[in-house]
Amino acid sequence: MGIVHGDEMVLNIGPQHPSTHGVLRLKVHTDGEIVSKITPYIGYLHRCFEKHCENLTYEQVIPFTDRCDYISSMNNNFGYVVTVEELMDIHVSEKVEHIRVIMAELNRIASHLLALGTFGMDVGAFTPFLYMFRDRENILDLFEMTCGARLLYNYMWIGGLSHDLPVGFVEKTYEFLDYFEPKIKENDDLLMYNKIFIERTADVGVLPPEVAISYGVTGPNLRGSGVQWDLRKDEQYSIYDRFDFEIPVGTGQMGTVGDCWDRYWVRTQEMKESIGIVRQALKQLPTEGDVQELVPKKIRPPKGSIYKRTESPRGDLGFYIISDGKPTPVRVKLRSPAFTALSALSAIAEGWMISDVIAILGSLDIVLGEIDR
Amino acid sequence: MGEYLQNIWASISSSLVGMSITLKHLLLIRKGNVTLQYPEEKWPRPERNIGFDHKDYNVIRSKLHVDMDDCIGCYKCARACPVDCIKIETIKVPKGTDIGTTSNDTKKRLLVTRFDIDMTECMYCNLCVYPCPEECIFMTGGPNSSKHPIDYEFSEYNREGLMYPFATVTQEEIDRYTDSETPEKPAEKEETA
Amino acid sequence: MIHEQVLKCLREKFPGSIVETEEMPADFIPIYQKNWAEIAAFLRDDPDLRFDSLQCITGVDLGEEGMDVRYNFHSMTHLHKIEIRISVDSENPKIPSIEQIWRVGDWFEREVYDMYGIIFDGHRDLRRILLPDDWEGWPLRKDYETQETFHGIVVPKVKEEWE
Amino acid sequence: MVVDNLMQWFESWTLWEAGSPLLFLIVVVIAGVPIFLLMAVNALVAVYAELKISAFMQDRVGPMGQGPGLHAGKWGLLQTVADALKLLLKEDIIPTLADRKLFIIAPFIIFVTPFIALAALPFNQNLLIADLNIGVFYILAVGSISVIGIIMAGWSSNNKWSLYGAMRSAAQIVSYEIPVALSIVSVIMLTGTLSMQGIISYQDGTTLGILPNWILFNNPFSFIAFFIFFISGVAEVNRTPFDIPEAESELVAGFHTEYSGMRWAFFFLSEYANMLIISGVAAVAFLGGWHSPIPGFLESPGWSLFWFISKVGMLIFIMMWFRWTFPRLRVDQLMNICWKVLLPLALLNIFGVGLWGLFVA
Repeated sequence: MGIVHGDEMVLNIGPQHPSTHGVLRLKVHTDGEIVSKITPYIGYLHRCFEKHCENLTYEQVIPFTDRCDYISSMNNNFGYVVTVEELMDIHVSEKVEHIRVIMAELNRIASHLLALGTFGMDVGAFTPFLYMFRDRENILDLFEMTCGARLLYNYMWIGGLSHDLPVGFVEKTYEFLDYFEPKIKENDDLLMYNKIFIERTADVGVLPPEVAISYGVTGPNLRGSGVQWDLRKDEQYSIYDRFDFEIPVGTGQMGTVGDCWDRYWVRTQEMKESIGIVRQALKQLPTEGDVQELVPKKIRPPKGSIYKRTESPRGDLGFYIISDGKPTPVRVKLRSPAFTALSALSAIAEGWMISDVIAILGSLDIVLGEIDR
Repeated sequence: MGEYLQNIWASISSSLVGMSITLKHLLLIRKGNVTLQYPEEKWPRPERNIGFDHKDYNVIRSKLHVDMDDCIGCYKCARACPVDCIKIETIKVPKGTDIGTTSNDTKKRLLVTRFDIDMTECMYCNLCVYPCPEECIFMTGGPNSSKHPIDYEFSEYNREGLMYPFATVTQEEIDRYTDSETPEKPAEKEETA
Repeated sequence: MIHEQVLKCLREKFPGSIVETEEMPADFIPIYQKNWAEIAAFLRDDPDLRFDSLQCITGVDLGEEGMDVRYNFHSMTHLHKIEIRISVDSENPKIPSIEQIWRVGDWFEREVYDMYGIIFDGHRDLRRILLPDDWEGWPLRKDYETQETFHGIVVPKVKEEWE
Repeated sequence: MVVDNLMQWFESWTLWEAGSPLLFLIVVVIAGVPIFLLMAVNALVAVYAELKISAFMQDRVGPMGQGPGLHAGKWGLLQTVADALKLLLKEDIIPTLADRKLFIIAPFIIFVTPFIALAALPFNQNLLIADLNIGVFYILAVGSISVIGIIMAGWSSNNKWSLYGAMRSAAQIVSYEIPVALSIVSVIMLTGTLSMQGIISYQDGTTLGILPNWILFNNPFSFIAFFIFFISGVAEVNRTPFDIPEAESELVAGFHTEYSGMRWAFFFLSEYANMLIISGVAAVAFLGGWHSPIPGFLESPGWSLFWFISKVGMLIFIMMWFRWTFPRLRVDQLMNICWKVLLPLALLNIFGVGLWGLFVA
């Protein structure tokens, strides 16, 4: 391929394009179908999150973190409150910890469902996308039942939670998990093991582990490249050390380690692990206790700074917070996993066809709300 | 050659597996259907019962509502709002004047002449609800949900419709207190619910 | 402890690179910017340190104390981490680029440049990343003034009062 | 047949002398009307079916109306009518920098292709516009014209996505012509005729005692030939998993990105008409055309029409089933399948059919 070189054509994929997962613009140089150079342009969704934070109190920042990675708001809340709590040296109660883990893992499933569905749609399969959205709705129902919102929850507070679990939540969650487990297999049969899908994704967009680390790619994308790195295990936070779960890593079952198929596969396996974590947490969940008893009256972290990472569905979600003892932070920096993943796009997608670029972009699972902040 | 045939076989078998799944859904649509015919049917409001204090406390965040009878004009909700969508103005009433008590038996000291909420700016974070000492601002479905219908569609034909004025004070009352106490304060626009 | 180890290594290999104070901070290492690129390469390649992952670059404007660029490193092999702070002059903010040592530095440095106007020497493609190319000013600096108009659109300074 | 009958009927009125070119023209125009109606009705029905089938496969219900006057009638039956009305009333947009002439002509060329191809498709013993002695050959030849329209549409839109779609489509349709033709060749070798009615009448009676004497069941090679034909046919009409010219997630909408309103509707109509033709040819060549699946049972012209339409409908349903199940192939994989799998198989098949005819039959 690519023996005959004609003039290159410059193609703008986005900002309005069905497969850019938001408003992303890719300036693509193409030689026929082959893409020779990709330049991503971001910032169409820039909402001055960091500037906002400098003018808000610590608890007012939480609803803004929701809007960064709007697919997994719970995990963003989680990352932020864990960071501020460490800065303030607050230790929350057992019940709060358990509920947080349940919510974060449920949201991880919801986020992965969306990622897999849209990836499927990028390679042309529409039906799995709707199956996954159907299941995601059930998780959103659980969230709505808990905190009244379906997408942007503002559920976790510094030192507690905004609402206690409603009566019947545990049963409904078990019901959902029982319903959902067979659906993963169905979706896998329908899409992941389909020969056309394997052809489209195996060996495509290989992200070698050293490149991935150099580009700061984390989360399922890094694990797809065969690196066993998960903050839930490696840099333990909250109460993740109490749960028994595996970290799936890509093995190159259908092609090379680190191809699009591996990234897809890692996400499906992670959903299964998350189900296991939710089950364990539900079993251990303490019933007594007020979820707001430890919420401080005034949130004024001591002078200092902290960088803390948590595992969001897209990878290491880092918060760098500088406090000067006032109720508003001096600086909140959000280190977004999708930002680094997108920066690796041009390294792995050059030399592939246009259709592959779309597939690779889908496999990286980017959320523009978080990239642009 | 073996791989070639294997590939063909894999294509055929995996295609048949996929097709059987979609066919199963096609045939079992009566059982599997998840569509809601929206305007006719509505999504059931999730039941919420947190057990202790509020038996029917529903947390659905659909629209902010203020019970003006209970508002003491403490500005706590306005301060908690990250996007400043609550606008409050108050007038101090002379000492000893009785302008009523709230349902928590707190004496009101300020006359709330303006209490506007701009729902176009609201980000439904619920942060204004918690600091309220009188529990009088809440997302509909809050503590007094029995009094207010819970609805998802607060749709309006123009933007002004989404700015909800809650203040119930009449011009007469404003005049009565502004004349005696703070004459320099400009008269507020009248808001009648 | 990795913190002491890094301090020791840096004092040996790059004498005078660390900002020596009476009480050395316990959770980060302040260094001078002059041979930062070499130090960075050393941090990545030294077999005992091997900070192969650059976690985050944070620009900070501390007002009168000047500006900081803070690097959070992590080692995937040894599972240890370190924070390095480099002060830059607010008037003439310049710092050596580490974009070619950790590729992720490319976008991180562009972001810091975008928000603080800190120029990364040796960066091959230092453009604004989140804001439009023709945006004026560096928004996250404390002395930032919003521009009056942008392409003929008036930039509202205070939120419009709605009556 | 219809044309011949009409000619005789007009001639019997002795208004024109026999063989008058003017009379021929009039008759052809009259015969064209039902084709147009057929195409329109086909699109209306097929689009509705596709909406419903896709919805049911995805656990949805598709277009639904509740009560009179609301949302396209009961069960959404009027959905496609409403769509058609909308398309008719929609503003017709031509991009400023488009090549106006080509841009306007392209949809018509694409529309004409299935239109003239349908003339040779027999619906029952009598319902056939013209029984050409080279019927199959004619349909295949005419079917290739659509590629010209697609390239015109893609090029004249002055849009890079459209151009990509057009280029992909050209490569695809030209390549897939070959397996389609080769698999039909094996049928022609058996029947010895190119006429559609001739092929159908060959399939009369029974085979192996119980099965209808369809070419599908004639021998193992023609059985495989059917699948080669059908898969290549799906690729010819640009349906998923071979819909790379439109590939909505990559090329936005491929060659018809810039079209709107009625011009776009022509693309739409012809896509569904093409499905009808490919299914029709498959039914004629392999599934016994208008013959009943139980030989000798319910073979009156009315029932024949029913059998033919149900066979075609079945095949169209399978195409839709494909579409809502599979991901899309990449352009080079598409070519691989054509040149490395379907083409060798089709050639082997011809060889096999020949051997079968020599030694077994």
